[in-house]
Amino acid sequence: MVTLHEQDFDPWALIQAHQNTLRGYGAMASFVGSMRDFNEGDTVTAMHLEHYPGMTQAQLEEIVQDGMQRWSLLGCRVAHRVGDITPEQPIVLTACWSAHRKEAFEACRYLMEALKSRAPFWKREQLIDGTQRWVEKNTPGY
Amino acid sequence: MVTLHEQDFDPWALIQAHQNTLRGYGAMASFVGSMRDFNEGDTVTAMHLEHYPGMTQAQLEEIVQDGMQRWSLLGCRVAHRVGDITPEQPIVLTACWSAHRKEAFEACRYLMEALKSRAPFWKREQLIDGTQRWVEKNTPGY
Amino acid sequence: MLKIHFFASLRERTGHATLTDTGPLPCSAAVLWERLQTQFDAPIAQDAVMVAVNQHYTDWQHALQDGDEVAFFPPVTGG
Amino acid sequence: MLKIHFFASLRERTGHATLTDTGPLPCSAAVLWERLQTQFDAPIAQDAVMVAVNQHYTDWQHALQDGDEVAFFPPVTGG
Repeated sequence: MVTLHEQDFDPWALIQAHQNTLRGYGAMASFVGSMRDFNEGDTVTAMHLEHYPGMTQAQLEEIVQDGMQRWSLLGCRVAHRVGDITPEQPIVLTACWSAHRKEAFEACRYLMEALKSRAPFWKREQLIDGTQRWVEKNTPGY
Repeated sequence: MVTLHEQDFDPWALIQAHQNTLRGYGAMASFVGSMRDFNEGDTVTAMHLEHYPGMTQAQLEEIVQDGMQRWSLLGCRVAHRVGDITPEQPIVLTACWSAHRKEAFEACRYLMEALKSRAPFWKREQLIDGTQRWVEKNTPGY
Repeated sequence: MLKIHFFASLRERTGHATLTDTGPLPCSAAVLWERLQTQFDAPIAQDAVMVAVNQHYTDWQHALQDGDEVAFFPPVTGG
Repeated sequence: MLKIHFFASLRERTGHATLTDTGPLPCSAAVLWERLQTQFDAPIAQDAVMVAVNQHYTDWQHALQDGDEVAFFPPVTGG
């Protein structure tokens, strides 16, 4: 399941709600990326997350399908913020359920890396001096 | 932070409470292991988790310290059930916070593998036919 | 006719969120990109520009057809 | 004097949760294990038995001292 959120979301509520629809899981791995108030040496006061409506949801669902094909999973939950974000708010959630832990760990990390490289989101940072800038690069994931 | 629980615990509440004590994180990876009602071909109706009081807490804290030394982390949260457990209840939680995602992912998985091999817990399963048996082996984690 | 979208820094650099192209078809995405340069505020190289057609990633050699939705954007930075 | 703990399946196989040993010290954990066999319901090999002294993992060569807390248990299966 994939959702986009215009407003702040509670990752634990989304995880629990999705888990309530599943049976037979013994392992759940999750990742939550949150907005930091600091990047590349500068204080960041806010962020805007632009995306490509239409393509975004389809790309995220394709990434989830890739994960479900590659590992034996009982469920996946992906959520992503769009719009205006403030520090400490969650930006992204990926969660995977499986019978045993190896699959959940590997698939959860795969979803994040695939999302980072393929999902059409762009971050624009608002700095403390009032200027704005587009984030140009991702932190390496492996 | 490490806690042992005689009763059912809410992993999301523990994660959120610990996160409220932290600053500067951009990444949180977590794992929750839950009791399955099925193991090695048999239906399992309940489980008892025995441990070595005194050694358990110290071992878990040592594992967390190992993780904190090996990766640049802002926090770790480990929780483990002891006593009588029913299917779908959480058994173990490991969660790690860091600035960037690589460290959180790797440390969270490390904590689980270290706990699986070093923390003095033993599972005894109650089968549907009324018999009991000790779990003899762990599922491989890598 | 092609419907063209620009996102993020490319929207700002081209000066357009969307454009309509009525040039000869089929043509490659690369040819379209050259054709659009006259409408940009300043020339923009293909380097580090991603191309999607009908909301799927593709490459500069992709042959565009009438009615396609073409999007150009910088490397993604979500998550 | 040594205070000895057995856990999980070893508690059941030895027939003891705890024992006290007053044999000669220092001795290795392996020697202690042999000395304890007479108190077990049936002989138990060292294979797949873990040893902890004063709540830290150690090996069968560990020299036990008066007052040590010695624990024997099967491979752990938590998590």
